[in-house]
Amino acid sequence: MNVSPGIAHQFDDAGQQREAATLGMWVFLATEVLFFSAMFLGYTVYRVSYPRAFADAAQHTLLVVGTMNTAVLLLSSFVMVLAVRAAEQRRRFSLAGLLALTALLGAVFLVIKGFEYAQEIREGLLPGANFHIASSQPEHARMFFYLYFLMTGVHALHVFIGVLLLGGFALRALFTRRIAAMGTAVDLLGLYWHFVDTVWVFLFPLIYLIARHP
Amino acid sequence: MKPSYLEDEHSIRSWLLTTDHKRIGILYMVSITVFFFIGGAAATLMRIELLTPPGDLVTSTTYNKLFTIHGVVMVWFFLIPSIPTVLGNFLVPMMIGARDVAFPRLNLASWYLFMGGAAFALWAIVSGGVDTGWTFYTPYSSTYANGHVIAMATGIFIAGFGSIATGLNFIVTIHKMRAPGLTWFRLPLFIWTIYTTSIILVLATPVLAITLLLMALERAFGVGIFNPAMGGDPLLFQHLFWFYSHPAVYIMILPGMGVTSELIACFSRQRLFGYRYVAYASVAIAVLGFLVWGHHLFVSSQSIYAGMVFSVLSFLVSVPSAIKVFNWTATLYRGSIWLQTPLLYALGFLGLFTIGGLTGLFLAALAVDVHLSDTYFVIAHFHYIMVGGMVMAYLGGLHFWWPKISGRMYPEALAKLSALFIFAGFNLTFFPQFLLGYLGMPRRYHAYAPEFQVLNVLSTAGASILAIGYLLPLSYFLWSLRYGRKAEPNPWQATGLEWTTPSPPPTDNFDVTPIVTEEAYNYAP
Amino acid sequence: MSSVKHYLQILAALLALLALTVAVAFVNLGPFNTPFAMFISLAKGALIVFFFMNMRRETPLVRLVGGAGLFWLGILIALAMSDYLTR
Amino acid sequence: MIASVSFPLLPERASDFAGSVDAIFFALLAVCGLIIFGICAAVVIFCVRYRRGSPAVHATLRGSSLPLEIAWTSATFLVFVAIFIWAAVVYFRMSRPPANAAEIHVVAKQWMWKLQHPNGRREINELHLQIGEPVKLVMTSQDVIHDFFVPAFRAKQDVLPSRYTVQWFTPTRVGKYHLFCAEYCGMDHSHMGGWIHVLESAEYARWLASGDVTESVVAAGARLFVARGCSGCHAPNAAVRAPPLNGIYRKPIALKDGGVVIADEQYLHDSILLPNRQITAGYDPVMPTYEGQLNEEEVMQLVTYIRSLGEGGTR
Ligand code: HEA
Ligand code: HEA
Ligand code: HEC
Ligand code: CUA
Ligand SMILES: [Cu+2]
Repeated sequence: MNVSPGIAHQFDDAGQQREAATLGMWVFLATEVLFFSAMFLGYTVYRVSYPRAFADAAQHTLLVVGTMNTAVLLLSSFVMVLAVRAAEQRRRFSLAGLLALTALLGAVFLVIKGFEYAQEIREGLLPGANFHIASSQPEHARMFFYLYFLMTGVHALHVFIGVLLLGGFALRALFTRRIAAMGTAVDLLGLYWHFVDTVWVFLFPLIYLIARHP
Repeated sequence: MKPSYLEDEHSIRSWLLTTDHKRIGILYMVSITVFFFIGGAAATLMRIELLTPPGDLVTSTTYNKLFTIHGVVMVWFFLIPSIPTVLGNFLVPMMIGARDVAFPRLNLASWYLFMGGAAFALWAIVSGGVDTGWTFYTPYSSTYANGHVIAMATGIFIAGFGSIATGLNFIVTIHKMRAPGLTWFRLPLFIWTIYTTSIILVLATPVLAITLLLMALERAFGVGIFNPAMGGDPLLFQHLFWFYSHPAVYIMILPGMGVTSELIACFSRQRLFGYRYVAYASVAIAVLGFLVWGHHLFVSSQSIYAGMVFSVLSFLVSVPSAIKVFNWTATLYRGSIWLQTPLLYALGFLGLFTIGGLTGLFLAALAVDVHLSDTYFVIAHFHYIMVGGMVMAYLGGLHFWWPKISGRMYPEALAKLSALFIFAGFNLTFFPQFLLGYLGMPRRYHAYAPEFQVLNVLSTAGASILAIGYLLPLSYFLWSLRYGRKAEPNPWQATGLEWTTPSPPPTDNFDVTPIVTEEAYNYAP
Repeated sequence: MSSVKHYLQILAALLALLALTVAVAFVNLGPFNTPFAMFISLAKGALIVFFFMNMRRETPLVRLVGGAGLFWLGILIALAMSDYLTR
Repeated sequence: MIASVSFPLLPERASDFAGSVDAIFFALLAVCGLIIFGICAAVVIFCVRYRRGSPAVHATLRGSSLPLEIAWTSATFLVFVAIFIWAAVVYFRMSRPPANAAEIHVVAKQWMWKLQHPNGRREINELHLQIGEPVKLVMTSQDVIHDFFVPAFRAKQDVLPSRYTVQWFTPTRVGKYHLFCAEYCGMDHSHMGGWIHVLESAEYARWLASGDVTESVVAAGARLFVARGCSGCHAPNAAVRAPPLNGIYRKPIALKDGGVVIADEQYLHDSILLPNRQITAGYDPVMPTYEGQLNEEEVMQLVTYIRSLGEGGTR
């Protein structure tokens, strides 16, 4: 049996190991799609049932902040791509730096989101005892905010996990002795990060862009 | 010779930290056996309560907790993991000529997730129970029920991630780790069914996870997604729940079909008739199985047009099952049939699954389901498939691969007798329930009308036979570990790569990676 | 592997689409605002998946897996809505 | 302990649907019985005839036969389609109550059934019906989901909170039949049942007239309409500007935020309990909510009263 460094015993060669890992990541992402899909179904059902209330409620979301955050995530995805490139080219310091930058952008997203949440809570948009909204159908507008906080909350959790991983990977890139072995892992992390970005790309219009026109 | 996987190391630590797929299979086997008897104990108490029409043995709340425990434990902590995690873990790498699954550490993590989930569920049971039924319908579960609904849901949620990880592992393993020459149409059908099961695990389970999460949030914080009083829709919960749970019933049958295919081919010494069609049928069941969930909502006030769509699709998904049944039967024709215990179980599966499946057609037929929904007819339907089908297949598979797993033979005569015992007890338990259901006895009833008593007594009588029947294999398997005859590498003269290794196999399975040059089930008469 | 310039172009396209979708939201398209916004999201998603996630270089198997996620999302929404829209 | 040794094997058949459902059931039973018998017979015969060492011809490695696969697949499929269509047609009929059906109101709550006849006669856990007369049940729940199940009628329908569901049947045989709750609803789910009494016409009329019939459902609704202050706004000459309710039933209502809904029972129900859900165009949202002040029975009475004010629009 070939015992070579960096290849687990169940695999024959590095190619097989890499392919397996990539496939595994994609299967995981398919799982994630279905994880979010239940919430997307809830959103669709209630938006179709209560179109007016959703339109009212969406006016209370902060479009500028949301757009900014979308741009931040898109930018972070771009930086992530560069990080993957750096890993393939085994440039240790650019890799570490780019990963850290991606993490930073993710953190910026979270901080902005945090301020957005704070503002919304101050306005009484968090469903609960203090919830109030100027809508003819406050009950159904509340449904929008349930879904809003749920979907963005679950998404933010994914971003948060991503930031932690990115930070960890940045440190590993600095200190590891075999930078070459990090290629696949960075690749997979990139897939995850882009996926999280993609989910946001779909959330964005559903939350911020309802009935903005006069 | 290398030490077998059992003898490689002996410490408890070496078991709890193992990444060997075979040892992980054993870990699962031990755990789900415990859960089976927990679920069985609840069933026993229920059956005793149902001996008499009034609810006199336990209170109604206790009874409600019993069937919830029974359903939850049997479904998520016994039957869903049963064949995939025990036989699947043990056999998938061996059957495809690999040294292990693709991600051995993830495999171990799955078991820990499973046990973590089980810990929550057991805690919920011990500290007061849950009385929602295994279906957790809102608004009862989210607003009205007492008990530890959230802990139970958390347990299922966590175990669900174990399931997802297992499915992911199998998908990657089957795609990427097959031995040279082992093309898709040379794979044993067991692999096909584990593969299709894994697809369901990966695509359906996350929806259950998020649904239970929403239900728990509703219970804990009053989030109103499913709460009609807050503009939510309880039917949305049912849609989401069954989007998972109908495919999940195929998680609970496909692996059994795979085992049955192996057993029937081996013991009739034939290539499985219509191999390709049986393989395709597995894929068809997995995919179409996602399109029929609304047949659980025929009387729920779902739109009647949606009901019709779901009904016709339910008939459609039954076609591939029919293909399998006919091909299994045809395989016996002109075979050379060796009636050993595993084949007895496989034939039991064939008959009982067919009865269960055919009664599924009664339920899929709209006007008939209006009468039968939520009666004992449904209970009988799914026990015929899940107990008569899947549990039989699991036992058949255990007997078949026991020599490989343990290195010992079980006592054949006693095993045959137990198989017949289980078969008889099973039918006596559940056949009367079809009649009860058609007569109109609703399910989840702690007390019932007196005219239903005779049939209930018969059912309870059957259950006691069944209980003894299940204790028999447990005892002789344990007995055989010590006193059983030593098994040869291939006691059944079966084909399949797993039989080319010693019994029990060494940790790395194969000394050299095998090269496959022939089709599966290449039996000589 | 693609050049940095190439990736910059993708990023620019993504940001342009973002600007477009926000701008169009302020134009009354009658019932077509949401479909259009979703269409742009699909375009953005496709850019990310095919270029950033390198789907265009992946094996058919990986494409199948990616497609499966989307397809099953479609099943869930389509069949569930078949109930809600015909009640 | 065992009450009687003779016990039924088939449920009674006491509605017009019972026969239709049983017909499908027994057809299915025949087809499936044949199939399971065929398969078991084949298995037993093969196991005996081709047992190991028997003199019969053992052929191996036959592979498969495409014509055979096509044959049994398409045969199965055709049988399935036939069953589907038959059962769907009956189901469709079950979901279309006839216009002349008498309307009975059903309110479910943990763990009892409250019923009310059009003339105001109330019942709990019991329902008296006249043979041969179609009835339509309009049902709702005050808490969780229940299910109104009468095996002898082959009729079953979930009863949901905040929603009206409907089922209908025509009793065809005099007698006393079980009513069960068939959706799990908590502690006393198994005791949430009662009896359906199907009576001859004369006897039914006698029964209907007896008991505490003080006011009809419509009259009760009219009384509530005044007592609860509805008329204060909705009467023609009221000070508040509120939409007139005459002839509103089944009328298309233009809503404030665009969109049109048909004013069916569900709409009227929601307008009373959740007036802010849908605001009528041209009015201010000043109507108070009656959530928690009116129970589902009272709402049903009000809805029936409003319906009695005439039907508008096109059907
Ligand atoms: C392993 C589990 C399993 C499996 C495989 C199935 C398989 C099927 N089930 Fe079942 N079902 C359950 C487990 C399962 N079910 C459970 C647990 C419930 C209750 C859940 C709850 O509420 O708690 C349930 C409930 C249930 C309902 C809802 C009943 C109700 O509550 O009102 C329906 C309705 O359509 C249904 C239908 C079917 C059908 C059509 C199949 C088909 O896939 C069956 C296909 C197989 C065959 C048809 C047999 C072989 C065919 C032939 C030999 C062909 C020849 C036949 C002819 C030509 C007629 N099932
Ligand atoms: C998934 C697998 C599965 C399995 C294997 C079983 C196995 C059995 N089930 Fe099943 N059952 C379900 C899944 C399963 N069940 C589900 C999902 C429900 C619906 C729950 C709900 O409505 O929410 C249900 C509901 C259900 C009911 C209906 C309850 C009701 O609606 O009121 C009944 C009633 O008879 C029943 C009986 C049995 C019996 C007798 C067995 C037997 O096969 C069990 C045999 C095993 C034993 C008997 C164990 C032997 C061991 C001992 C005897 C030791 C005992 C030890 C002590 C007492 C200390 N089950
Ligand atoms: C304070 C005044 C007020 C009272 C009291 C009041 N309503 Fe209303 N109602 C309104 C107004 C204003 C509207 C129109 C705005 C809206 O749809 O909410 C309305 C709308 C309705 C509608 C919908 C009619 C339509 O055209 O869409 C119904 C039905 C109704 N009310 C019934 C009742 C009943 C029954 C009661 C008593 C239990 C009641 N109302 C008490 C003011 C009132
Ligand atoms: Cu009411 Cu069950
Ligand atoms: Cu189902």
